[in-house]
Amino acid sequence: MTNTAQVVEDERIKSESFFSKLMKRPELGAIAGAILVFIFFSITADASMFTLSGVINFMTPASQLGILAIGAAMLMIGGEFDLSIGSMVAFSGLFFGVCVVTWGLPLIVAIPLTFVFSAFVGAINGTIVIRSGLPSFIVTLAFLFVLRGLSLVGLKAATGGSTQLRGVREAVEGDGLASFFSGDAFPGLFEWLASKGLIETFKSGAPKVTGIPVEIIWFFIITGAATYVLLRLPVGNWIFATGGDNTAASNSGVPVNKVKISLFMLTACCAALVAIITVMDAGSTDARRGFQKEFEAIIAAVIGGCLLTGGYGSAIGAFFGSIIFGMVVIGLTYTDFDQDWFQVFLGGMLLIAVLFNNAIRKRVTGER
Amino acid sequence: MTNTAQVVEDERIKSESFFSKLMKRPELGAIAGAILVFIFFSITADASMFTLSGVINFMTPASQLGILAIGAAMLMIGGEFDLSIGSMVAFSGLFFGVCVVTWGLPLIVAIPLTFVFSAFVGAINGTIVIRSGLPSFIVTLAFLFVLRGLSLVGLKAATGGSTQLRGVREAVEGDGLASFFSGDAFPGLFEWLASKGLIETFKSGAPKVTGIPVEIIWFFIITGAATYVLLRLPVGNWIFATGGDNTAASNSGVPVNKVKISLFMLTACCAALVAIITVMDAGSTDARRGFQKEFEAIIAAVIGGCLLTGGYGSAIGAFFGSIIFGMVVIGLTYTDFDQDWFQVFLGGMLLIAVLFNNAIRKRVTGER
Amino acid sequence: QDIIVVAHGQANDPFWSVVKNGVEEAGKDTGVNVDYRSPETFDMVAMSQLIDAAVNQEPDGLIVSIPDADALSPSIERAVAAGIPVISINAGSDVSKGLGALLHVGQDEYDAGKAAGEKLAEMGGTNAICVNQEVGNVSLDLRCEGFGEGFGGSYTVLPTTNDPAEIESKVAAALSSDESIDTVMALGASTAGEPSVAAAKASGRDINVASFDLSASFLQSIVDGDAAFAIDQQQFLQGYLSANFLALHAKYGLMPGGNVPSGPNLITSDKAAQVIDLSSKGIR
Amino acid sequence: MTVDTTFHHGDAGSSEPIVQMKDIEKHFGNIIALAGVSFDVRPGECHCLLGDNGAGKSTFIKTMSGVHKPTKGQILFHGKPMNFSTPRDAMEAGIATVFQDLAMIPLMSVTRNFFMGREPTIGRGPLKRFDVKTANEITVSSMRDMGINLRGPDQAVGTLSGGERQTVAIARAVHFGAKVLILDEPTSALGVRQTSNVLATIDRVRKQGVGVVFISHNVRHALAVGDRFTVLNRGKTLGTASRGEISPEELQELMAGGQEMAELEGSLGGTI
Amino acid sequence: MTVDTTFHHGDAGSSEPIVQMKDIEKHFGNIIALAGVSFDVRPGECHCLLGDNGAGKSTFIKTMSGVHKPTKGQILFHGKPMNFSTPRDAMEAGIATVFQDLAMIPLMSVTRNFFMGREPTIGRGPLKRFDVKTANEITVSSMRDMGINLRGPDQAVGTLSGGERQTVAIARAVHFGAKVLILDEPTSALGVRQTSNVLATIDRVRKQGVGVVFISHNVRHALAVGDRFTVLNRGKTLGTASRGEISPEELQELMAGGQEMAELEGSLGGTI
Ligand SMILES: Nc1ncnc2c1ncn2[C@@H]1O[C@H](COP(=O)(O)OP(=O)(O)OP(=O)(O)O)[C@@H](O)[C@H]1O
Ligand SMILES: Nc1ncnc2c1ncn2[C@@H]1O[C@H](COP(=O)(O)OP(=O)(O)OP(=O)(O)O)[C@@H](O)[C@H]1O
Ligand SMILES: [Mg+2]
Ligand SMILES: [Mg+2]
Repeated sequence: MTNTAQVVEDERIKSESFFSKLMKRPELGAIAGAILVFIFFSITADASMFTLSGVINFMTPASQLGILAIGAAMLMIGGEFDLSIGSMVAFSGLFFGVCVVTWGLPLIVAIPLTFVFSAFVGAINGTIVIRSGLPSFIVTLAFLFVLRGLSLVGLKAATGGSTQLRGVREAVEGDGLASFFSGDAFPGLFEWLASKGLIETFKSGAPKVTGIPVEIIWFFIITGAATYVLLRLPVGNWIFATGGDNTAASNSGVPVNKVKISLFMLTACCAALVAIITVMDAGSTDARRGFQKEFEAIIAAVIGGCLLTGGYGSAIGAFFGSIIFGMVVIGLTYTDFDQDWFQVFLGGMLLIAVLFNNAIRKRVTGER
Repeated sequence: MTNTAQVVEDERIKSESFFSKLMKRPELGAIAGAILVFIFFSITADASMFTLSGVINFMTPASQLGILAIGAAMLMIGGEFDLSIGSMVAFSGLFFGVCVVTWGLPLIVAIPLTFVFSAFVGAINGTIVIRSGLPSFIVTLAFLFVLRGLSLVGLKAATGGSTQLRGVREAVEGDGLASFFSGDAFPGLFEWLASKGLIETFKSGAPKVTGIPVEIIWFFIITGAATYVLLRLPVGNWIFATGGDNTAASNSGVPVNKVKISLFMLTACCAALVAIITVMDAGSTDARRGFQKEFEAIIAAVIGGCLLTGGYGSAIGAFFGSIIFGMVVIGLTYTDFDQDWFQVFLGGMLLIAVLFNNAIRKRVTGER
Repeated sequence: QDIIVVAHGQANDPFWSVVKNGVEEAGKDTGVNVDYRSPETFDMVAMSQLIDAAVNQEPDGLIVSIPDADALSPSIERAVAAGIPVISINAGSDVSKGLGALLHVGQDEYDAGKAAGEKLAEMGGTNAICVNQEVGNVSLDLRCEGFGEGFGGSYTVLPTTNDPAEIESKVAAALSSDESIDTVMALGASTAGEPSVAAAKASGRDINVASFDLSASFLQSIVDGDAAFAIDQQQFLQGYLSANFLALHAKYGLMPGGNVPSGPNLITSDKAAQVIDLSSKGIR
Repeated sequence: MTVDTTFHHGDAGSSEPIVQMKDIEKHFGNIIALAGVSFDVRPGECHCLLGDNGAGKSTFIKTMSGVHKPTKGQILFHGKPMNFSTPRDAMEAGIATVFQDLAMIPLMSVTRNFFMGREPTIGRGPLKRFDVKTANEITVSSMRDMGINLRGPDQAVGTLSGGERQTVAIARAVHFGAKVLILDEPTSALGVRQTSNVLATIDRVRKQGVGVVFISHNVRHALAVGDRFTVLNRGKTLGTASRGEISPEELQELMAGGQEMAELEGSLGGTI
Repeated sequence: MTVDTTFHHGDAGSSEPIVQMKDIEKHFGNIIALAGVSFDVRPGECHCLLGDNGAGKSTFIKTMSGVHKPTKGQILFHGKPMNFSTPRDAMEAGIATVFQDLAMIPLMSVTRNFFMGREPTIGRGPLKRFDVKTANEITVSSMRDMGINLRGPDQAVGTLSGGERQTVAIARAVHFGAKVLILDEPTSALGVRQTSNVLATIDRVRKQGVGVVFISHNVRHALAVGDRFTVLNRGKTLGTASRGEISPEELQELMAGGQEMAELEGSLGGTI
């Protein structure tokens, strides 16, 4: 065991450029597509898209999607799907709203409670998948409907007939924790920058951008944490193994069931985080929140290089995937194209981004 | 080679009942769930659900879904997805509508043209998937958006600004082919039955059911054909092999690329058939036709026992899967449950049907 | 006695949930059994099948919305042929009579859009966006078209999904890429209207935001002066009256002689405050 | 049979068995894979499990290592009844297995496969993380000990050759096999050099007191390292023989399930 | 080396090669798997391809059977340059291969795997359909010829034992191998009886004029049936020898890539 990991020079290996090594990593696969989309919009879109306020404008929905996408990506790497995250956003949003508005709980109680509650629902999902051996697709699909339906029923019960629960903003006003989960971070910094003329301002002198929306910060934190978990922790290894081959992983001593249940709980918590942020930002929640987000999250993860069959992918890929998706969805409104063509462009851009990505990677790594 | 296939008695095999042999077949897995759902509704639902007109009423949407589901199931067995079938319904519906209304083509031209056109789009889908090596999920997702968008643009162009194209019924009136693709089959038979009092009639004396809707007949024909192809034709073997393991199949001499492209063309044609039937029945088409049908088709196929990972499943499974789904969706309207709870029930019923299914199969076959 | 409603809007749609509440209240008041049904998405084929299912149960009255007369006419005609009294609500005032419905309660989407457009033009608007959260839903498309007709100036349709965050970003993007936009017409108050208000506010410009339908938060914005007005078609009435008429018809054979217009009704800042409370209870 | 060997042979019967399996039956649905098999392994011995294709050897050792639950029968571990509910339990008890299908994840790197489920860590508390450097070092050196020079420890296992992949599985099991090492046809895909390494390794770990269960179709390999030989046929035990009690030809006939074989090439000298 | 054998040995060099591979190179990204290998196979001979783990044998035969496209080099088929773009092309030209990973679909039945891609049909025109009955019969009898009694031809391949599965692949290739039969370590998972059957089968098809390419790590198996021996090492050819020109020990040393081996057990008699 005194040998070092340093491998002896091997005549059977051609030298490889740093760039090509980089492109081989699943983490960085999606970057080429992101750059392509960026170039496309910097040519076709209004210049305001890539000003500070423009970037923040498309990064906000991208971040909300991205938080879900990273949860979805980790679950996909672990070999399962969760189609219920979109409904989970509505459902945990409702739960959080009820905690704050109806029961008047302070955030320090309401937020952990919401996470625990969501994780619990996630665990139910996971337990059914594992106990029954059914595909997670069908089990979480059932929860897609059930949770969406329960959100509606719950909302009506909580509001006495309406599908919208309001008053969250008023209820959390002045709560110290609120600034971690809603609004903009670093407002002071931005004001200072504006006063120095370093960022755009309105005529009134107020900065156009009053801070970085907290979801963007959460998005970065979660991407970092997920990457660390996947690449640096033993449990990351277990996730890859579980998704790569459930039986082989189990036979090698990976506690596959625990891994899967934890991942279901994780995606549910990601949904809860998005729910908390959006409910506090909007001040209200309704029965349609998070509609089809499960779908978009999976799209973002796949654009970012996750395999649907499991065992391969990365959080950074999902990060860029979400940004690509967010940039395309919002970016087209900055262009002059007839908006009737929106979906055609959306589909076309996604396809081109992914194809480009793939072509670059193959080119660089010499794969065929 | 003179040995017969008759295997000698083997002490390593326990005897097995006919029923347990039956339940092992993927074809019949979904039947237990269908029976459960049937029992549930015969208790909870209005008695009119299982009268002739009630059955036809839920079989009609089940058949429209089922035609798509069988295409989706075959493609899934072949290891790929097609998320664009829902949009394809809208798009080929538009194409067909334009053929008939705008160009005034007779059905004998318009229908084959629509199929050729759809198959062509399917072939593009398939070719991109194979050439790029990208997952079909992302490629057909792009087409989901593109085709939906093109339907909108096309509708506006064809109608001069509206998103609804009307007048199909008038345009096809009197065309001999129309009766194969719209309306009810065997109307004479049913009138005769009604006059004899063998089937229910309205107070006016007109039969409640004027015939069997053509989609139901198509659904049965296609289920039979797909089953024959999968189990009795060499190409069926190729489809299972391709989905089971692409590389192994290719190494064993299966022309996997041709198989996959044909399957994409097939699903597109299934979508076109549904489009033709529904457009002629409705007399109009709009930009949201077939919305989310891809999703429902995959659900039905999965309920029917298809694996998302490919290589396993059956057309008969998809047949029962569609009937379960159709029965649940329509059946709930025959019960007294509040519409607010609709999704909760839908999800719950699906889950219970599939779990039940699974439990029965395991029980009967002694699997663990 | 049973009355069945088949509408094209889902029970979780804020607008249609109010209709549903109206239907239910009528059921309570008159003592009949009411049932609200809708397809999972805007889907005319599925809707015609739901009508067929309803007809099979031979209710004492049927309430339908008719966004696509071609697609729904066979089913409605079948109901009429079966001797079921039919009332149409919301969409389809023009075809209602021809299909054999007894009367129509509602507001024409196109006319409502036109009224809103005229009002916004009056307020000085010249360049508008119409935020459509469900492109291809014909009744929403009609609102946009009517708006364009009434508005007179230039307008573009901004297609979005149901996601408030995305709508806010898209409206913000549209506003910042075209400085001349001065009017935002949202097609649904809680989905499109509220985020549009937020985006307009963040742009720092003076923009008139109006919306179809009501939501408590949007009404609050009207009160606060951040939004111009909301178009209320009093859809509660569509549900309540139609169900009530049918109940009375079943009991006593009564029926009003003509269509009942439930809107349009512009809610501006002077009226908004009173409406907020009702809106948050799902009545307006 | 030659008596002078370069290998040490454990003294069968000298000590208590580590694992004892009694009358194990295993049914898959209506298929009977094992119809009552008894077997044990003692510390420091190499117990060979032999038999025809489909005799049930792999099914049997999977039952032993917690993959399958026996339909009937008892498993004793150090004399106490034991019920491994997952392979992880068996591993934690000190049983390491090389499965016939190797249990590798093709998309993952050699190192990650090597330590899958039992990653070495560095740091403490919340900073405790996978020690990639040590893991790489151990992997490369273990593989080198088995006669494979890896191009790099981060090559995906799916792109390794058949023998390289098998060597990873063996090196992993040897690294973690604390009390019992189960090898299901470990040399099937190995080159001559690697095979000799594996046989030498079996001898080495046996000397350290580990019990080895060795499955092979190669009579000569079995005789070279085995202390006892149990032959399975069609899911049943044909009997157990100790080293020296049985000749290669007899053993080969037992392994063939008593059925006649095709005429052999002379140069094979009677054994396959 | 024994000269008297029960096997007939083809007369190497007697006829034109069926397949000739010239200076084949194959790179995977930056990994060089083959660095110039030449090889040919003549009708009626068994040409053994030997070498250490990772030498490139499987990569080479995959190039031969159309799975990989060579990065450089030429393939001649009956003297004409040939470019198989898919394995199907190679098969249609009469080359059948048993891949090391067997190329089986676990979820499909034995019969369906056996005939995958080349199903026998019955009926004519639109009624032409998969002849399941004949297929089952052929499968069961081919398997029995190889020494495996199947429980039934409709058992899923995924539930077969390792050796049973390998036998399916061999039986299939033998059934369809018209001109060239490539066997990549076909006996690795086989029992003694099945192995002797495979060796006898190689001899039989060779007599029928089929060219056989046989990859093995077992020196004795190779010598038993081989007419010529080509040894690969680290992606290069070490040379080709004819039967009788080389002793088992020499061959074994070449196969080990010239590197020293662990000390051998006496009973192995010098060869692994
Ligand atoms: N999951 C399963 N379902 C059904 N039958 C099975 C299953 N697993 C194994 N079998 C059957 O049990 C028998 C024993 O298989 P096993 O893999 O234990 O054989 P083996 O002795 O390891 O053979 P080999 O030497 O070929 O590896 C085989 O005939 C096989 O078909
Ligand atoms: N797709 C691939 N990508 C990268 N490297 C590969 C790939 N396929 C094979 N290799 C490498 O090429 C080398 C040769 O592999 P190959 O499978 O041909 O060896 P082999 O001679 O068949 O060995 P064995 O006797 O162990 O089966 C190996 O070192 C392997 O790591
Ligand atoms: Mg085995
Ligand atoms: Mg090999």
